[in-house]
Amino acid sequence: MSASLKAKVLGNRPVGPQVHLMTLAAPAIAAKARPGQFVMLRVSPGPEPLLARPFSIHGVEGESLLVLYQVVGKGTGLLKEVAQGQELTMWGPLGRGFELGGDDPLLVAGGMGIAPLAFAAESLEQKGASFRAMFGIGSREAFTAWDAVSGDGDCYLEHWDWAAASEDGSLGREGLVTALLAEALDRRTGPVLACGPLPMLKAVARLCDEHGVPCQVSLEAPMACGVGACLGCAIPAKAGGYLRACQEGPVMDAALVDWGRI
Amino acid sequence: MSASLKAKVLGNRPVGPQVHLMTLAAPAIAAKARPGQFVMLRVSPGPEPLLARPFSIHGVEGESLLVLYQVVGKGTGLLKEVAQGQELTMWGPLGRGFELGGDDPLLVAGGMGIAPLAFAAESLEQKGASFRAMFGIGSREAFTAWDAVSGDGDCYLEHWDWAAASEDGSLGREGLVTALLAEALDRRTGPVLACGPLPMLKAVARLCDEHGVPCQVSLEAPMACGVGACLGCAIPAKAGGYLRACQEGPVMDAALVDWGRI
Amino acid sequence: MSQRPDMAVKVGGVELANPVLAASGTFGYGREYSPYLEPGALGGLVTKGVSLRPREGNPPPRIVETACGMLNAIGLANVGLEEFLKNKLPWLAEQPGAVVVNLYGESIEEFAELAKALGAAKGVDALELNVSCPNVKEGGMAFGCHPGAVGQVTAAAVAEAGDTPVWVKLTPNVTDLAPMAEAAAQAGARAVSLINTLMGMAIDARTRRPVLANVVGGLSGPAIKPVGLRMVWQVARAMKARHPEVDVVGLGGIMSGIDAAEYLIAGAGAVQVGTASFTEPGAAGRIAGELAEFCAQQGVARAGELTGSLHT
Amino acid sequence: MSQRPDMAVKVGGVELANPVLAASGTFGYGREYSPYLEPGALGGLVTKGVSLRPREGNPPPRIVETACGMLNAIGLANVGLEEFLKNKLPWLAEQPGAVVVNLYGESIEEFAELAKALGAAKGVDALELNVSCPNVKEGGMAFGCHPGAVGQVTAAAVAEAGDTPVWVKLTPNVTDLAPMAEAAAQAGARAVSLINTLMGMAIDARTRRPVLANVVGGLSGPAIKPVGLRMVWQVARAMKARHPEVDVVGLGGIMSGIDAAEYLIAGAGAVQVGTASFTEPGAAGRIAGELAEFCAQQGVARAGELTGSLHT
Ligand SMILES: Cc1cc2nc3c(=O)[nH]c(=O)nc-3n(C[C@H](O)[C@H](O)[C@H](O)COP(=O)(O)OP(=O)(O)OC[C@H]3O[C@@H](n4cnc5c(N)ncnc54)[C@H](O)[C@@H]3O)c2cc1C
Ligand SMILES: Cc1cc2nc3c(=O)[nH]c(=O)nc-3n(C[C@H](O)[C@H](O)[C@H](O)COP(=O)(O)OP(=O)(O)OC[C@H]3O[C@@H](n4cnc5c(N)ncnc54)[C@H](O)[C@@H]3O)c2cc1C
Ligand SMILES: Cc1cc2nc3c(=O)[nH]c(=O)nc-3n(C[C@H](O)[C@H](O)[C@H](O)COP(=O)(O)O)c2cc1C
Ligand SMILES: Cc1cc2nc3c(=O)[nH]c(=O)nc-3n(C[C@H](O)[C@H](O)[C@H](O)COP(=O)(O)O)c2cc1C
Ligand code: FES
Ligand code: FES
Repeated sequence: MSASLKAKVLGNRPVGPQVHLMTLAAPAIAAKARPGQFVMLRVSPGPEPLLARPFSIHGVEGESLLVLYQVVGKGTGLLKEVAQGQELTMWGPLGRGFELGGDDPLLVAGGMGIAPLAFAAESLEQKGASFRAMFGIGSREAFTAWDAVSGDGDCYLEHWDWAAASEDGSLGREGLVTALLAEALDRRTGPVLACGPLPMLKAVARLCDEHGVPCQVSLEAPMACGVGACLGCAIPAKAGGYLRACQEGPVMDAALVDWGRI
Repeated sequence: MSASLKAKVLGNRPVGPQVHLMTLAAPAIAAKARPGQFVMLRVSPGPEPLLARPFSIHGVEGESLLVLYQVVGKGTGLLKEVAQGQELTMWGPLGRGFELGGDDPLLVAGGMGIAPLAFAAESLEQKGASFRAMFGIGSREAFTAWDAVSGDGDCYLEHWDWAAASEDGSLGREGLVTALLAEALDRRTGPVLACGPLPMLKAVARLCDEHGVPCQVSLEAPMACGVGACLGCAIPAKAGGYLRACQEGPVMDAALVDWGRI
Repeated sequence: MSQRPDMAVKVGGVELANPVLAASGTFGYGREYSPYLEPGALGGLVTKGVSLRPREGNPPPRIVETACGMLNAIGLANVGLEEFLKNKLPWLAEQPGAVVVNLYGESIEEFAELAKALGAAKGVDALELNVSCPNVKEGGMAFGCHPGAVGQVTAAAVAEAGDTPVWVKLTPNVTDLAPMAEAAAQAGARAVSLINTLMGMAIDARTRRPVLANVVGGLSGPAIKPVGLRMVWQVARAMKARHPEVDVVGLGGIMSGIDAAEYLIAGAGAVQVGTASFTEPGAAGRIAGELAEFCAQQGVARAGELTGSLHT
Repeated sequence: MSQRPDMAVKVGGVELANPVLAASGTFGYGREYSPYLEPGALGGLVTKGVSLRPREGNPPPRIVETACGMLNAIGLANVGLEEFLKNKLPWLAEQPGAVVVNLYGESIEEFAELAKALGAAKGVDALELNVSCPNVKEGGMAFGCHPGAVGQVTAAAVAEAGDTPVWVKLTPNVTDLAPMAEAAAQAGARAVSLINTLMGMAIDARTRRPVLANVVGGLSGPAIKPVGLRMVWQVARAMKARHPEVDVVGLGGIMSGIDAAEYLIAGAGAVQVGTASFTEPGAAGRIAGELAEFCAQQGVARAGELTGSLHT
């Protein structure tokens, strides 16, 4: 059962120039959250901006929830100004998460796709399940909170034991994470769990399809309600018609998605 | 010439449970401000709330402007949350101020009417002009920042050398400021300069009229532009038609106002 | 404090425990919001518009945020009559609160067929005819913009709906709503609901493309409240004068109990909460509570006293 | 960075240094805003509506804020033709930027008389006929809601205005704007300006009174932008097909250069900035600057290239 509540902001700090980590007190949501699920978060108490923003659950720490977000527009721009102690309207956990049951899954994160997959990795670790994980980013700098630390800065992702690729070579292999994935697929692997920008997900889905490997993708769509009521979050379905990103997703079997119409 | 600028908030502190004092850096406005004039102040950078709020100029300290405001609704509710260092859009000085030239003027302030009249008193003092001043409030507590001080609190108005009346007798004479005024008028006085709630202003205007004493009142009206363009701030005129509170006012000769239609 | 006000009203032939309903298209088939509302918190709900056959709706993007509002071009996606009767209505019928089924046909015959099936179904308290959806070219707009068509559709539905009261939901995208309401009233509608969304558009200046795949969409949310209030006031006055038996159900941008009270004062017998549910899934329940609190504070003994009490 | 874009446009028979004008009723007679704008910052301005005789306007309250918008019921208060010609126009005529005089009559004859006097006056670059003001019962609404009346008023003004181009400002409170624009075009209008305000209402729930003394008022501001964009797009397509010589001037809720660009892309040749000036007296000038910056960033060499460039 999902819950709607006023969540107190316990922390809100930069982990990169445009990436922030928010901690929210939300016991009723934290207790139920599963990797791949999301919350709807209102960034203002007033009517502007009107709609809540969807964010993946990045992790759970006791009764609090982590949200890792990138500042891209009006809403996230306001979010980063929110002070500790303020309360934000939030509801969740929402949607269908990752199925973590498969044998030796491979986690593939691109950019902010790290948000839900870090939670998935943590869950797998806690279960003692074997898995592999890789991420790709543009540059190491994106996750380095230069202003929050002295010296040359810590990369938020660096202490993770994940295979990495970066477009400028500043972290891990130079290039795209899909190159890492292609190699892994050539060597055979378990099911793929992916989240990241649409072009990356398309490539991941195609690669998995070519290799006959099951693939779950976490997809984004503009959302109003987050609970399956408004039908705003339509994702074109292979079988015709649409799936709701907030209900049949955000994590979907890549084979169900009509990648041509998306 | 008036100016529009982004004014940095230098201070914003309570001087009573619902009354706050804001200091804004606004050299171009401070340089021109005269008592009785006002500024338009936007309380948010976004489109909500949309309109700027009019506030009397409470005083000038070098290049900064003082605004004394009461929290009554949405806009002032947001204003009190504004942190030091933030910038607010502001334009002014606007409107017609008090004519301070008369002989031995009598300043009569009711409640927040103190805001412009304190500035008028200061100007008169600086000029070395003789004048008398009185104010009325509901209770001493309204201007006592209980939370900002320990002990029993300082009244923001107490150190002023003004005759006072309060409805609950907690400061000065028990009763309305119009009682003080009536006595003063009986003994003869110079022109009256008044600002306060409408019922008080009506009473003041009537008393002055009865005693044949010239009276200037500072009036309020909902405002959009503040510069005479929108015609939103209509005050019914004795001569028929309307006067603009922002242009022919906010300070008007009480004899020009149609008190029956207001 | 004063006594607990009596919030029950009878509107459009339906007894409501309180005057607050959830609006069509913003509350799914009710169940989606069940985790977020106390049972019985609402006077009732209006379902997503049901059509004879299932509809996929428009391609995405279907929604976009605007200043204090949003545009939607869902394209009347819904599960269709059969699935609604089989899998949505039974759950709804067991809940406290009235069930108003919003329905949409592409022809007068379809409206009649839907009214017959839904009017006969157990658990349906009223029908709300959507003659106003601005998104589908082949019907919605045309019906709601002509008094003649509104009258014909209403008469056909009333004839088939049996004892089930018929409400008509009007579009604000017209020069004058009064003739539409008059036509609905003459044809036997028990209530008119207004307003549906204002037709609008959003453009991405950088790509020079419309944001919505459908190009235009319906504007809802607090931005439109002044338009909704004005139309409810105008239509309620017209109904009071000529058809006092027809109620007005008011909606458009209601975000708080005070907003709801404003609509009642303007002349509505009940209100609907739409977009507000997207800002907080429990919004409609909160609003019903705030309205009761407002009545208590104002010494209003019965919510119905507010209806049409505007002093002008 | 790219070269400075050419912002000059010719719209409705008037050469404008840039496509941004200040809107009628929100910019007084221009002088009120002179402390806040650089001379030449705007393409021009549209004056407060001028009538034959001075008008006092409605009793207060005349304005009220709403969600991302405001309602006004000024009641067309203005100094009247004589005073305008004597004391307002001479100052305006000396300023850089086009002067468009918005005017308002209570009958076709009054429109003709105003058009004659103002068309002959030095310094007037165009006339804008307000056939759309929703606040005054005896005329405005009626003219703007009937294509026949729009055509008659326009024809009468065009006949008297001499060489001065006539623009017609349309009301959004109609089912379909296209026939109004068509009527104006056929009668010789050089441009149609849209939108005027949406008719709305605000209620004080505690006193159960309308907030505005006039009960209803016109809604403006960012809340209405989606409606304005949609109407400009629809009318511009209709004009392009049937009257390519007639321009569209777009307005409604423009707060930024990006908003202005959206209106141009939707089909407007120029835009007007209204309520935004109340949020910052220099808004219209800022918006003109932002629009130029947008063009530069997007590699748009001439502002006119944006007009009607929407890909659908
Ligand atoms: C299921 C889901 C999980 C997400 N998880 C994360 C996360 O963990 N971290 C993170 O940084 N971002 C995440 N996003 C994307 C995030 O929701 C958007 O970046 C955010 O809504 C942008 O808001 P804005 O106001 O700053 O941008 P604006 O562009 O100003 O937003 C305007 C409107 O568009 C919608 N919108 C804009 N971009 C997106 C988008 N990419 N997806 C959906 N709606 C959008 C917003 O909801 C809003 O209504 C997720 C999106 C979805 C659907
Ligand atoms: C010339 C002038 C000088 C003023 N000086 C002061 C001052 O020094 N200190 C002070 O505390 N207050 C002053 N006021 C009143 C102050 O402007 C209002 O209290 C304030 O606008 C309320 O805003 P709000 O959003 O909190 O209230 P809301 O009621 O939420 O405001 C809603 C709308 O109504 C308008 N409004 C509401 N009340 C008033 C009012 N009394 N007068 C004008 N518009 C109103 C607001 O501008 C806004 O558009 C002055 C008003 C005027 C006209
Ligand atoms: C996403 C969405 C879907 C809607 N679908 C329907 C519908 O199927 N039938 C209908 O009559 N109205 C529909 N509406 C209109 C609402 O019921 C309501 O009339 C409108 O949104 C104004 O109210 P609001 O401002 O409270 O949302 C829909 C509105 C939204 C936002
Ligand atoms: C206070 C006010 C007064 C107005 N007066 C007039 C007028 O006299 N004539 C006219 O054609 N439009 C008038 N308008 C309408 C505006 O010119 C404009 O069409 C409308 O406000 C929408 O644009 P905006 O959202 O940018 O304000 C007025 C608008 C406001 C807010
Ligand atoms: S966001 Fe409303 S149905 Fe998915
Ligand atoms: S506030 Fe606009 S004219 Fe006075």
